[in-house]
Amino acid sequence: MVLNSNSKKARIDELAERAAVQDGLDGGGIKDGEGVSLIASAWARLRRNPMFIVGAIMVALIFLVALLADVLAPHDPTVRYLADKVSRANNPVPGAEPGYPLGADDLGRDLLSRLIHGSRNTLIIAFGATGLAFFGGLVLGTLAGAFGGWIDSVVMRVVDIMLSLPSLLLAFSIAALFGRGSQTTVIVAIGIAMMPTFARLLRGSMMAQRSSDHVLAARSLGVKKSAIVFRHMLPNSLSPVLVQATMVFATSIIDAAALSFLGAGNPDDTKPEWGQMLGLAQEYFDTFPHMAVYPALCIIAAALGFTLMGESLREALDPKSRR
Amino acid sequence: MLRYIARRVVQMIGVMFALSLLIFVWLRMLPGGTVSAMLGERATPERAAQLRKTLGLDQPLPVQYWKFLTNALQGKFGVSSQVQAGSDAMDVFLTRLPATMELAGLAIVIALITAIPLGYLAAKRRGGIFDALGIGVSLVGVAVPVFFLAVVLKQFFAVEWHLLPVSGRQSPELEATRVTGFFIFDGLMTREFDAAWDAFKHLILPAIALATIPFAVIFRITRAAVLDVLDEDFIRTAEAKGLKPSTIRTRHVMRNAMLPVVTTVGLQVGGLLTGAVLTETVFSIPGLGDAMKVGFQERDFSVVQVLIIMAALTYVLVNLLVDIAYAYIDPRVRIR
Amino acid sequence: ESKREEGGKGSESGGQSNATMTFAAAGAPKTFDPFYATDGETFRVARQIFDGLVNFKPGTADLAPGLATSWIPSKDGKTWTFKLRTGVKFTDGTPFNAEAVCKNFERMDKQNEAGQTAAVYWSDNMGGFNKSKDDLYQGCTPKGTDSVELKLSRATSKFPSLLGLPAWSMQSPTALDKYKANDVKAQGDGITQSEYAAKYPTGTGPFKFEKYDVQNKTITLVRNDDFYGDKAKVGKLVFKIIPDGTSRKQALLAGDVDGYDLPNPVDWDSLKKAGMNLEIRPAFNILYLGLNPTKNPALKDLKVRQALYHAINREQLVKNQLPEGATAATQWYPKTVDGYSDSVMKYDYNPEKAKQLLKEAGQSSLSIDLWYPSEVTRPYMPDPQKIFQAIKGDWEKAGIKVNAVTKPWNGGYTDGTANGASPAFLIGWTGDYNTPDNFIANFFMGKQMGISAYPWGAQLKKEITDADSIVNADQRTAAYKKLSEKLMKEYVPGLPISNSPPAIVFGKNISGIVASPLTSEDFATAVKK
Amino acid sequence: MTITADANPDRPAASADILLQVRDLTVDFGTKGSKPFRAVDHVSFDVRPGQTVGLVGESGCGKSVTSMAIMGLLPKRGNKVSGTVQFEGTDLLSLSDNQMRERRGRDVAMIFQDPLSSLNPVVPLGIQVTEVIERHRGLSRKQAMPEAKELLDKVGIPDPNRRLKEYPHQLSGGMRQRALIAMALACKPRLLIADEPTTALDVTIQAQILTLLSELVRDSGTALVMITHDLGVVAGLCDEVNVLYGGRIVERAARHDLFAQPRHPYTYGLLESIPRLDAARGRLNPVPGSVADNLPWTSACAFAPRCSQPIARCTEQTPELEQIEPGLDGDRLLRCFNPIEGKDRR
Amino acid sequence: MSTATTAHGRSQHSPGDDVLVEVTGVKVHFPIKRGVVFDKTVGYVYAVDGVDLQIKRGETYGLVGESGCGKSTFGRALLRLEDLTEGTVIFDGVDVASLQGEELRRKRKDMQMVFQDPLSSLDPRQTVEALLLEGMNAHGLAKDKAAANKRLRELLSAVGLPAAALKKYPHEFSGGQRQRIGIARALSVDPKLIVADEPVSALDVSVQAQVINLLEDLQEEFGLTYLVVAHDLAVVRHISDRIGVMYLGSLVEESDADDLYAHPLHPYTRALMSAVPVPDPVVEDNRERIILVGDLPSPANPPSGCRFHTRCPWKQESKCDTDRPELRIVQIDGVPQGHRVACHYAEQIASGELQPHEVKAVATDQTGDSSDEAGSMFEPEKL
Ligand SMILES: Nc1ncnc2c1ncn2[C@@H]1O[C@H](COP(=O)(O)OP(=O)(O)OP(=O)(O)O)[C@@H](O)[C@H]1O
Ligand SMILES: Nc1ncnc2c1ncn2[C@@H]1O[C@H](COP(=O)(O)OP(=O)(O)OP(=O)(O)O)[C@@H](O)[C@H]1O
Ligand SMILES: [Mg+2]
Ligand SMILES: [Mg+2]
Ligand code: NI
Repeated sequence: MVLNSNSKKARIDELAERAAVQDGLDGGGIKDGEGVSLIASAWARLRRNPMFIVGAIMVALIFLVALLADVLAPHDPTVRYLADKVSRANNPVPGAEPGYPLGADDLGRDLLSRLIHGSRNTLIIAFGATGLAFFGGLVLGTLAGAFGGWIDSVVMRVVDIMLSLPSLLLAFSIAALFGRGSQTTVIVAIGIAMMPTFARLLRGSMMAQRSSDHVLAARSLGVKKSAIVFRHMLPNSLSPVLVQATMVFATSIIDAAALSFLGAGNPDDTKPEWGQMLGLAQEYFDTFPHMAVYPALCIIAAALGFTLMGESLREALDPKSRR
Repeated sequence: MLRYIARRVVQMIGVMFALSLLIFVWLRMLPGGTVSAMLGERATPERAAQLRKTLGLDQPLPVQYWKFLTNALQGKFGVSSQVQAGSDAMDVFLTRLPATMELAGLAIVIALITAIPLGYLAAKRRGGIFDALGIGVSLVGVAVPVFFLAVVLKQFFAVEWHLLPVSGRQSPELEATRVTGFFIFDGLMTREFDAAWDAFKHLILPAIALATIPFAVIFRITRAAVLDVLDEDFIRTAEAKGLKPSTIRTRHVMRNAMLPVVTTVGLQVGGLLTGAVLTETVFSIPGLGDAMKVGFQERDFSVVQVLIIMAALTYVLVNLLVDIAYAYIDPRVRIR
Repeated sequence: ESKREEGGKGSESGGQSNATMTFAAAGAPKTFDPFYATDGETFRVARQIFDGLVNFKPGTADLAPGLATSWIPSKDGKTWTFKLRTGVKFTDGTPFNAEAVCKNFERMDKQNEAGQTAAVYWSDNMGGFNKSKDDLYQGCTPKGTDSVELKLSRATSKFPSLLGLPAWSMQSPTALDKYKANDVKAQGDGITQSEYAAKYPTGTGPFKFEKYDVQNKTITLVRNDDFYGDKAKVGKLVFKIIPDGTSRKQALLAGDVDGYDLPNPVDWDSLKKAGMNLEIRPAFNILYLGLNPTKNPALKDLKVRQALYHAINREQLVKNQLPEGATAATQWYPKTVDGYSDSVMKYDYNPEKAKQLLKEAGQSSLSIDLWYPSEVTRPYMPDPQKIFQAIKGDWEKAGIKVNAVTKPWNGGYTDGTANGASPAFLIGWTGDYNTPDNFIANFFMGKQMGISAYPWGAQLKKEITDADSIVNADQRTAAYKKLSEKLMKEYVPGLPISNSPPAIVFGKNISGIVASPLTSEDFATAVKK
Repeated sequence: MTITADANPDRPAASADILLQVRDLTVDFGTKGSKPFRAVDHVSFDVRPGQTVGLVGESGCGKSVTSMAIMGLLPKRGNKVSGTVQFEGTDLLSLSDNQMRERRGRDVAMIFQDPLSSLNPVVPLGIQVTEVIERHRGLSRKQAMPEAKELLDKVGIPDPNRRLKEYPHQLSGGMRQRALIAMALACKPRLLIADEPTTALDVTIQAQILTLLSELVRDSGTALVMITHDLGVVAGLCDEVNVLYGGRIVERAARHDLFAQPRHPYTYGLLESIPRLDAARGRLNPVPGSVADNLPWTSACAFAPRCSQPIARCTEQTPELEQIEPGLDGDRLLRCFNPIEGKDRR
Repeated sequence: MSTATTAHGRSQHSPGDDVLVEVTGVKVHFPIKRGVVFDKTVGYVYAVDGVDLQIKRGETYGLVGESGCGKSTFGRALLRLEDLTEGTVIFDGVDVASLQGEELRRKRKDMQMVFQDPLSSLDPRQTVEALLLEGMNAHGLAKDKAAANKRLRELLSAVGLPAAALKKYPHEFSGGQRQRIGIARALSVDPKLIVADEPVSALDVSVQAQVINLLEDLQEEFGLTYLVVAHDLAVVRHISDRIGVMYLGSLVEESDADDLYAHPLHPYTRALMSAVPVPDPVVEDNRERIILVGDLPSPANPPSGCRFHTRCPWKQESKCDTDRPELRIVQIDGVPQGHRVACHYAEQIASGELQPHEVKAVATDQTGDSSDEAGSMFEPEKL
């Protein structure tokens, strides 16, 4: 077909191809010492990119908070310390008081501690979903990209169908499929919804690799097919997928929030998570906006951090930007 | 070209068929369902069984699917049980389509008219103020959850400052005449300009909220595309011909930069639908997103089924249109 | 140019105005034929366009004359004679008379299969269709033009309160016929309604149905100028559907709408402060914790059930999680219901006692699955998750291990509880009319609570039926009081938790609406300034 | 076919018969931030009406940058251009953007290496040809169309009417290059700069294009600056040849002189590197190393590390471009301390 | 280098008469697929359309022709990197065309390839060491670490790179150096035949000469046989013993390198020769040019009869557009044996009996010639 067949696919493939095509820095004389790999040189560029630094600091902070949540949080996020103060009728959300700088939620649990512990569960969801999507996509994409033929057709048709559904709707219906929401269902729902993009992206760049000269060279050397796939095609196809993964990190946090907002999130609030906190704070949007604003700000910060990292990574890995 | 369209249509039918089967089976695997949604607290096992039998839900899945398929081929897609109880699911889709189209249409227009010029300026003056502004807005657009933004916009513009209406599509007091269901269009057509204006005011906030993600994407793509095109040899040729900057911008830069942008606009359809679910919820707009959400929550499977299939179909169709538009702009793909 | 009429203008006479009142509804009515409806949104609209034979006194659940001015039962309580109001016409001009009443009843009773499943209220309360053996209704005979005789298969306390429900509204027989109101079909996943139900509901009420604008989600009613009673004070009544709770509130505050139902209890305070007219209705509902010993045999022991009850700090729960005016429940129906007893056994919050009782029952390490629904709010249960959290915390303090089970309301919760799959669960009920039967018969006659597993199971069912069929009202009330005491002392089949008052709120410039415990407000009395 | 014997760059400026006079053209890249890089270093040369001047050198020696600097096509930022480019007495470098736009395509035209990427893929050929006529000659598109047709005809594109409606991808490589030439000649410019116009083409097509170019130049009297890395092309086409290395001109001579007696070791090395079709020659004698090895010109001869006969001075001092004894066809210039002597290659 | 003093680097290692590669009737057609539901083959790109040739052991065979005439495809087909539509390739007594799977993989040890673009043919993520070891490992040549190390050093010195290069990545080298790495990789498995596809086209003249010399030296040292594919006739003439001229998928002329220049018989060869610029103004000024009109026709729709008749200045009324000429040995005075040409009128043209005439250019349509379209039009080759 001459026309770019389905455009979403085409676009993904194009990105994949673009990222897969490598061009180099012109090297001068051969100096002694270890060589600088592409990753190393990309890293060198990254390190100087303010966008990346800002993103990385934001992300690092969130990770730190998540790791040290037990130490940092002043209280247990599940204990209803201020339960006595809660009155749905005239004081549904207890305000700040000594020891509880942000006040409590509507069950009397310390809001600050919940936000701090929220970072952990938010990251778990983001990691879980992205990881699932990444590995699922990796397997599908590798299958399709490495073997081609009917395996490719079958895998890609399935991926196409999934792609033609809006991803949040897909996640929403997968979450609904489980009936009862939990952290796992949120992870699985978002993970599956994101999978086709990864699969397509990887397949696209694998395809570009497949007809590349260096793969042809390996073939002509008589290198085994599996070695070609795993040593040459896959590593060279990964960079767009990695960039995508960083981006999906951000979207999965937002999607988790959207799922909660739509009521398909994890209802178990003993594991606080920002999206869920934001979702559950819906009824307070106008009366106690802080209930929503704090988790929302956390989400925005996390999403922004990952997006910044992803964008700068894309720039660093995109051969076109190496001018 | 015709052959290409034919091929795509055939593919589309295949996809729709597979999708309908998939969704049918899938929805019926969901716990609970229409029956419990219809009965609520009044559900007793006997009554539920009775209802299930009446609705034919006690039959084996393949039989149900066959029935669904044969009915669907006759244009009957089942009856909505909750979203718009008693209506044919396709009617539900059709009555709600205009609202979503108006919303998504305005959103995409907002995104286009802001993102493309800004993207061009950002690329042209890389590192300049427009670049920073555009990148900033697009990053925020991606990082802020749509529904949160919607709520914030509403809180300020509608509730605090009373500049715009809080929710809905049109003030009922206006008693506007309905013709097509596109309220703005109807208002203009019947010369009820106040009604059109009112409908437009209702759309502003949701459309802005919905436009953020397409804005971010289109801005980024435009910027990258313009950067790419500016690097192309033919731009140098055009410069060497001494052409006016305006000619170069429109004929040479933007024409080529539009190619990836056009594709991207097609890709935004899915995102817009997703966003519509959220914004329609926040703004209580009776559109497809709202129907989708209610359909899922209340297990109105006929409606969900039709909506998902139509969403996929819309997606595929829009992308087919995009491809045709693409072919229109880019002669290289116009062959055959 | 359009032919729209200009709203808001026109003469103002006799307290009437042509003003439009806009009320925000949380959802779309499922139908406009109340006979087939179960949802409050339909009933609210139906209230305004239809009347029943009997009516309720504004602000109470007590009976009042409706289209019938008086009624008397026969001795055995199986035949009821209704004296009809004269000179009443349906809005399509059809006269309201004995013939019309009987046509209505015959139409209700004669249902095809789909109709039978759709007419939930009828089958719930009447027990059957087509004058079958189970059918409470056995016939209607006109006695002249202004009197009818209804025959029942047995005496029941439901009668005649039942007839005050919107489902038993009197509808124009002409319109019913013309637009094939009984033509209900099951198709795919849903039930298609007739043309009548979609476009031509015709009654005798203070308002006439004008149109339902699906695309703008608004229902428009206009004043019925031929109404037999006091004419509506507003010229037009618009229901604007705003599913999102926050949006309803914002719309009211912004003046886009004039009122809405069931404001979120957390907003009550701020609404009042903003000068809105918040009307708190008397509580006519109950939240209870159902128990099912077939799923957890430990529950068979009365001591265990009592221990569970003692372990719940209902006072705190009510304060923390329920709206202003909510009370801890002491028995299975709210105070307003005839048959409420003041001398039932009280279970104060006492974790020590609970532990003691459990120890006595040999269940010191009791572990129980507690179900609660997600994706739902109910007037009696504004936030199930939080109520669950509260109970769970309380029980844990008494050394009971609680396993949370949550399912979406429509995604397995109601199914599961109805089928008796849950050992302990949160659920509740809003009364339809003022009889204890409307509550307890619903709770204890099905599988939900696994009553049959108790030695007194069959006896309880019989006691409920017996009390229901007592014809004399005073005797009946006494019997229910006794039954209520017994339920709380000897049986304790489940744990009544609370009664929450639902509220309704109107804008500053709206007055004259009397809040009804049955949530059946009459908007005809509303005055808009 | 040399028009004048006088090729001295130190001649008084803007003498009447000089069309283009480039003096000390210098282009620095990376003015801020990254490491500064001098791509073109004090390049001076003249072009007379009707003359064909060649610029040859290996990749990266600054040929394209020179031509772009003359045309004012270098990006606005990230570089610094100094020196003068007098075209018919006006210094092109001192013109404003708009004034330069007026001249480009009208007085000075340019054609590029890759004919496919140099044409806008989404605009029909006709418009791409007429737009330059519209711009500089004030004709409407309708009036310009017949001219465009004639132009295409002139450059040897068969069936021009059809081609005008077609898009670049529908044309073959040779045809695209012809179309580019047609556009360049549309306003009868007095100077045409051709930056490797045949590198992307096959030999048979290259021959077609070169023949066409030389005919057109001869017929119209347009001067031509021919940029190429192919000494063969230069040998057949140019009156005067400048050899560039590392951004500087290292040798200039009339073409017969240059090929008969290359004096700079670089020129000589290049000629020795090229396998020749017409003679079975001995083993090739390539210039060792690659361009990337070069030193800056500031304190030494940049070619010294690759030179076949360097002397001590080469790494201590920068050689100047100096006039040496006239060759067969006129003056010649050389930048070398130790030129090749007495190697007549004929 | 040891042979640098000899007057001429080529062919002192006089090739024996023993044939290493025998190619008969090789065709490679790429299907053009299209269809509404299922892809049907609606035509073919006749990339290689019937090539017969022999390459003797130790000799360098040069293949020239214009872009798109099928040179690369033929080169790849020879190495079985492309599936043959028809024909046989006997390599060292074995029919490579019929080999499959593991057998074919082992056979690859003996035949290697050097690519045009030195960078894209090197995996950017692998060090030079890994790149070189890969082939050795695949064929069990790197038995132990020490031996492998020694071999790596040998290889590097053979192509003139320092040992420090081992730990570097391809992008850290200059173009010429990369090409050397590519050559070292080909050498790493000790092949008998190396197919070099445009090995110097991407390089600067000076570097090009270095690589040409290197190739010649290596041939000397390792007794290699080359098939050099190029479009630059001068380069081919310089390094080849025998030259085949390709036009639109098939050979039109084949002879010894010197003989081809002395006696070009095919009109296409003549035109080609006359088009190559020579860096000598005297020669250039006096050359008689045969300028061909028009462009190479599309290989998807090749002309009937003689493929060249659409552009041939000697085209005759009869035969040319109907009969496809065979590649045949001609009997012409002064033309040595073994000079083959595919032209009906080769003798008459050589004798001057036929004179060239004007040719009217026919517009050829360029559809499907840009590589990205080819990419989407055709399924990429299988692994
Ligand atoms: N925009 C730029 N920024 C930085 N350096 C540049 C830029 N353009 C060219 N250069 C550098 O200037 C030098 C000369 O480049 P130029 O393009 O003139 O070479 P050339 O002689 O035309 O080579 P080629 O034969 O490859 O076209 C090169 O080293 C190149 O890397
Ligand atoms: N995989 C493929 N599928 C379809 N057509 C192909 C494929 N590879 C090459 N072709 C076509 O076969 C013809 C010959 O291609 P080939 O690459 O062999 O030419 P070439 O002589 O090497 O040209 P160049 O000098 O440009 O490298 C071309 O028209 C090309 O488009
Ligand atoms: Mg250049
Ligand atoms: Mg090739
Ligand atoms: Ni040699």
